[in-house]
Amino acid sequence: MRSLRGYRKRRGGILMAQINMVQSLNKSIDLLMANDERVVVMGEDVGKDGGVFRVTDNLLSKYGEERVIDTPLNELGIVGMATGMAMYGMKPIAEVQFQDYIFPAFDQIVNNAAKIRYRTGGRFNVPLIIRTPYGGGVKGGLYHSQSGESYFVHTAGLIVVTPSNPYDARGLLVAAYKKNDPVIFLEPKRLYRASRAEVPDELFEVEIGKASRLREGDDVSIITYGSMVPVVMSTVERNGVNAEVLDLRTLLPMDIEAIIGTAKKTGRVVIVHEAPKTLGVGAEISALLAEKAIDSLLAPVMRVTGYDTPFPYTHEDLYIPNEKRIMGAIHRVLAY
Amino acid sequence: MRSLRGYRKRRGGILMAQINMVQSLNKSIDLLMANDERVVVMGEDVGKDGGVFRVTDNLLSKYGEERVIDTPLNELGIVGMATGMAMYGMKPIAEVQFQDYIFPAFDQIVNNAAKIRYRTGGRFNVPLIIRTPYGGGVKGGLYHSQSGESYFVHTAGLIVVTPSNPYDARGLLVAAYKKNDPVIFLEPKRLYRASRAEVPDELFEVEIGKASRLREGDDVSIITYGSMVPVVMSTVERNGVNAEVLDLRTLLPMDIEAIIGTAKKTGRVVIVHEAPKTLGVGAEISALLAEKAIDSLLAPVMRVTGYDTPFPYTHEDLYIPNEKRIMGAIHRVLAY
Amino acid sequence: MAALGNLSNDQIVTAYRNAVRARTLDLKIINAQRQGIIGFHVPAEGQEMIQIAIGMLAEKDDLIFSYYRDLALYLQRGVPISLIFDQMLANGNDFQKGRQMPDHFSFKEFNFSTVQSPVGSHLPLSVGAAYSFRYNKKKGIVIVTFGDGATSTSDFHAALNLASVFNLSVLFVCENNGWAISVPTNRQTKADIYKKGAAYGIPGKRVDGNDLIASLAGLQEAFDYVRSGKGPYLVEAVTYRIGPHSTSDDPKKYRVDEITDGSENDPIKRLENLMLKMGVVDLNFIQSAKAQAKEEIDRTMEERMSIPAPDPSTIFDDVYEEPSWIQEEERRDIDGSD
Amino acid sequence: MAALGNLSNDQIVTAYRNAVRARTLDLKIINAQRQGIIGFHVPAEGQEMIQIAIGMLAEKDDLIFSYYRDLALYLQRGVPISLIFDQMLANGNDFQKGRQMPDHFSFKEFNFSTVQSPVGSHLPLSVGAAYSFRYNKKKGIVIVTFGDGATSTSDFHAALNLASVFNLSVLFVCENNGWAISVPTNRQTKADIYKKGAAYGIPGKRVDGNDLIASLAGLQEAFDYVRSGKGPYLVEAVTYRIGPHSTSDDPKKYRVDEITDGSENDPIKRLENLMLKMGVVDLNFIQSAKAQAKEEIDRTMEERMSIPAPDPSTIFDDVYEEPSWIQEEERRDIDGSD
Ligand SMILES: Cc1ncc(C[n+]2csc(CCOP(=O)(O)OP(=O)(O)O)c2C)c(N)n1
Ligand SMILES: Cc1ncc(C[n+]2csc(CCOP(=O)(O)OP(=O)(O)O)c2C)c(N)n1
Ligand SMILES: [Mg+2]
Ligand SMILES: [Mg+2]
Repeated sequence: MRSLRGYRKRRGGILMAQINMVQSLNKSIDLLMANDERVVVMGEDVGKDGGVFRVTDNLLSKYGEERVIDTPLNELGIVGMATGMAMYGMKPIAEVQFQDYIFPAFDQIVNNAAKIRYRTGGRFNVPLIIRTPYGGGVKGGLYHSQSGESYFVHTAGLIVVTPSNPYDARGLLVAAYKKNDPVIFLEPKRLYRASRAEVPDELFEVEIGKASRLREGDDVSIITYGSMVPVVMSTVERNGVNAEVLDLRTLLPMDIEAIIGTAKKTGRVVIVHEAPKTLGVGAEISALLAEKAIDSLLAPVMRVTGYDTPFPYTHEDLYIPNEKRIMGAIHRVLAY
Repeated sequence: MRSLRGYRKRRGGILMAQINMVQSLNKSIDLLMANDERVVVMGEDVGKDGGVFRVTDNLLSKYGEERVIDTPLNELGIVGMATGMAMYGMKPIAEVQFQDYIFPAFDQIVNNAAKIRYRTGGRFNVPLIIRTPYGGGVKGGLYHSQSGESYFVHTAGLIVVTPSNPYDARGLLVAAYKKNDPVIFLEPKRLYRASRAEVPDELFEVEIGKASRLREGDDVSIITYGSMVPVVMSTVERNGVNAEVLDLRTLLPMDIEAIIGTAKKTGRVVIVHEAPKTLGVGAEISALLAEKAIDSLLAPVMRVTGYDTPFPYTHEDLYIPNEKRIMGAIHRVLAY
Repeated sequence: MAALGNLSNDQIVTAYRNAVRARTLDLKIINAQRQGIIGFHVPAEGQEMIQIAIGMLAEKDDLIFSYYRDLALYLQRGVPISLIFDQMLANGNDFQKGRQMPDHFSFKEFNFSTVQSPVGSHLPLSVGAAYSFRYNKKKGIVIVTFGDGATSTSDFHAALNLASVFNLSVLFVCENNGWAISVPTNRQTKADIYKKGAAYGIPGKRVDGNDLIASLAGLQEAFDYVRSGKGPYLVEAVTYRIGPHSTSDDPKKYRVDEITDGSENDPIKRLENLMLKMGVVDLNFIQSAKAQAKEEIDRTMEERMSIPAPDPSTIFDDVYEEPSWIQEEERRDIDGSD
Repeated sequence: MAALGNLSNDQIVTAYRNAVRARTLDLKIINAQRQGIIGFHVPAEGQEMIQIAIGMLAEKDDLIFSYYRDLALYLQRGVPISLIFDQMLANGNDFQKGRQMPDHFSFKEFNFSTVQSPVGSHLPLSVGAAYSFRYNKKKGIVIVTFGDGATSTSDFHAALNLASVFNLSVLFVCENNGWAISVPTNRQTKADIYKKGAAYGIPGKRVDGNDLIASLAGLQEAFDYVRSGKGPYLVEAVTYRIGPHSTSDDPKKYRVDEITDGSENDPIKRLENLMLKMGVVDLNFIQSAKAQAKEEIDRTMEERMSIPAPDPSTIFDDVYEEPSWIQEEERRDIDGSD
């Protein structure tokens, strides 16, 4: 009896929905659960409450308590238990309510989930998705705003993805589900309801490991992902920059070909992310360029990032890279 | 009644000891404790056992149970309790038995220790040292070999240091003690007893944030730290490479002047560390160069690192960068 | 007056006034949040009395690690409402320089520690503080408050075990309001919370946290135990969350069966009834106490709203005692001087 | 035979033989470690009998999450000594491709899970496995073993709470050998370990882990309880670590007051005495059991030592189902082809 509000028909009879990222994720999980009994959802407040951001809304009534599991308040337990379930035939989608609260589970992620396939010589594996909202811009202060992707990107054995729009959210979640390895699925909470997009009302994949070239351009390459994507797009568009824009989508493993390709094409690279600069994902991108494309670089590789401070409350708008700071870096590399 | 075995007199009446890193650290803690009642030592097996690597040997009998604290088996508890002690007037030196076991404490480190000064507007601070042995080469497999420095270097609010010899071990520990911020003190366990050096029998400092130029050279700069320092030194010496070698000593904040300085001088940079490559500390060094010294770079910035796999047992010698791999990178940049 | 034990009229009236002030403040802030003046709030509505009781029994030298839902406790311990607004508004007068979300205070001057968001993670800190107190022969015990959900955290386990093994003077007070956001306590744990001390050799006690007299009586025993150096103690104060978890929460999603006005549990109404019955005060007093609270709070918020935000450049301070070159470089970036 | 309950002679003899094999294997490995043939070892010496008892009561469909000190348990469950040596020697036949330290097995075929070093971190996994068993209507319960030190870990707390809240069929067995390396159990916790279940509403029981009959009797009750679907159960098996914590440990540093040969606690000696007293076997049998074990173990080690190490390039496998470009690039680095 699914409501068709906001839906319209399109070619091949596939329904297209104009939906936001929360709706897209919610529907994705719904479709996966309908499709595969092994899929269950677990975490704090994912049941009756439907998740504090409503990503798991209505799933409890549809799939019942055995498949939509409200857990006690312990992230170590959530991830550890989900890892055990994944080792023994299930495909849990575990939610950590905010990425800031994933650290109590860090040992389970880094020492168990990421290493079980390896340490057992491939005899066990952990097809687990850990979903978690990340990033600032919701007046969340130090503990509801962090962008901790680096902690996971540094960890071999994990796959790390982050969508920047409702379409990729569906496609990446489905692709994550197909993986037989643990996936850290980072959801840019600022974009949860920021915009709507047409999303086919079915299961489709966005390939893991492939960046998306959002814009072709010749003068400068901007490499970004997650919540910074709309900021970057509006910045280059409003300022008429002839920029090529890459949305990485997968942070581990990164799309090395796309990165090197665009750098070779424009010779000028600006990396934009919200996480702190020091050992942010931008460091790895820059290092890959310095190793594999040094001769093509016509200017310094600039990183426009969050600052190397905890995430402040009052002045969060200063912390998050904005048009002015991005244009500053673009001007700098263009003038070089 | 301290034994003078292995000691000899030197100028100014200062005793000099030919000691290894474990002895240097042990003596450093002893001197700090003798000097300052606020200093206590805590962790698993640090008391009667003197630590599984003997770094806290004999301290219990000298300073008693209130100051040399054997804790239950819970790293979250060790670090959390030590953080509380540090907030309220003490200067704990907490030991995590292996760096691989620091992850259960990750939330306390990242969300509490590193952020308490900031979140309280400077009203509280955490003068805490967390010592932990790291790195491979002791046949420890996945869980007694990790080099997790990146997880901490990405975390603003922490200071991260690592000595490569008995002298720096003393000087950095004393400097860490003088800091009123949390310091992650990474001890390259492979070097614990690998060599002896003359260490003045007193408290002296090695400045935090300053690299050590171990060797001047013109053709190539090798930037390294911790357990890789002796490997790098013997490699360049045995192969007659005219290399400048930097031992970073502090990983957060890195010595930006020394890094840029040497890159500008030689134009060719090879970074060597044992941690995995992706978002290893080398990524940040490389990114700093790509941003601040691009015009000086005459060759790709190469990283010779541990691999992006968990740490294997049988073939650990393949995992750890060796002379062959380091020379491969040197040849590559020299030939460029 | 006998029914109210050893309490003087003054003490009761002060307790009542502070509970009313806290309640009034809660409602004011919720309103301000709706209007976009304050970003967020976690109301203490319904939990005031156990908090007041802690405030009454705690001595000046006692250090309190409170959690994010302890408004009444701050007021009972003398924190001025102006300082609370400064933090909630995150203005330039905020001790924390506007860095934390509302309700995350650090009232050091009133012997409170610092509030963070990660649930339970202050518990191990409180144990460390108690260690330091004993080590430095400081007077005072350590009191730490937290919710029922927090008992599931790893921090709870670590802290209770450490406090017990080292026989430290920590009074653990769980404000069991029946919910961890949408998860009821009986899905959080199958054990009674006050019995959880058994896993650590720590005695425990359940008190009616909605009743001032019962709270005081139960807490007194716990305070005495801890103060006498016998070691840690765990109190479970059964209370009631009248409102939503926070201003971001919609309890209708999960609390349908249970929507009541909470009046039978409302600790303020219960104290009112008791005071009236005992003749401590009359209806006039109650009305004027409420009016006074409202006036004070309205006036104070008005006043504190005019204080400007902290200077932007301060976001680079206090990462370290002295900023490293990284923070300095980034500070120049904001200034546009880079 | 009455004294040995319902056990057949065969069962007792098998139990004894496996305990002796485990003990002999321990000593052999310690020796091999001294000679540099094997890198490391955590001996089970002294803890054999509780492990044997678990092995006797566990059914084929039961999944066991063992820890690093469970040699006798593997043998009782039928794991061939050759496979144990393959892992300890980390040779090319090792199921795990030589990736883990000795004693970190993954005997999936014998319905064991995988052993890791971080203490306690397998406990939450075991709870997840039990969830999956129920969800998939698989037969069998989940059994998880761990030391006394592990009860302090956050993982223990998380796991027991989850198992209880979801009423899962997990049998938690703590092998309390009195020590966590150098820390005696009474400094690990002030509570009796079997009572720790009280914090989660989980029943607990203490058994004499050095006595086969007592272990079986106590465990039987726990097995029955869990198997009947009543939920998790916590057994504390009091046992004794005869040797050092590991081959890297020197217990003389911390165990001076207590140096005994452990014979009054030695579970093998106790079973021997019992068997002799009951006339199940004679001295000849005991001597020949020991000689047979030694012969089997000497021969097997000799044989397995000749197996070459895993291929170096395999260190890049199994990071993911399919290596990413990163592992492939790094693999070429080792080949020298890059
Ligand atoms: C480690 C952690 N996980 C999740 C959250 C999100 N969260 C905030 S409050 C809360 C519920 C806390 O419940 P309880 O401890 O009972 O305290 P109450 O809010 O009811 O007073 C949750 C899950 C958090 N803040 N920290
Ligand atoms: C999380 C973690 N911290 C520390 C260690 C180091 N360590 C290895 S075994 C051990 C003691 C464990 O004692 P117990 O749980 O009683 O088991 P036992 O070894 O006595 O059988 C310690 C501290 C570890 N492996 N994991
Ligand atoms: Mg609650
Ligand atoms: Mg033990």
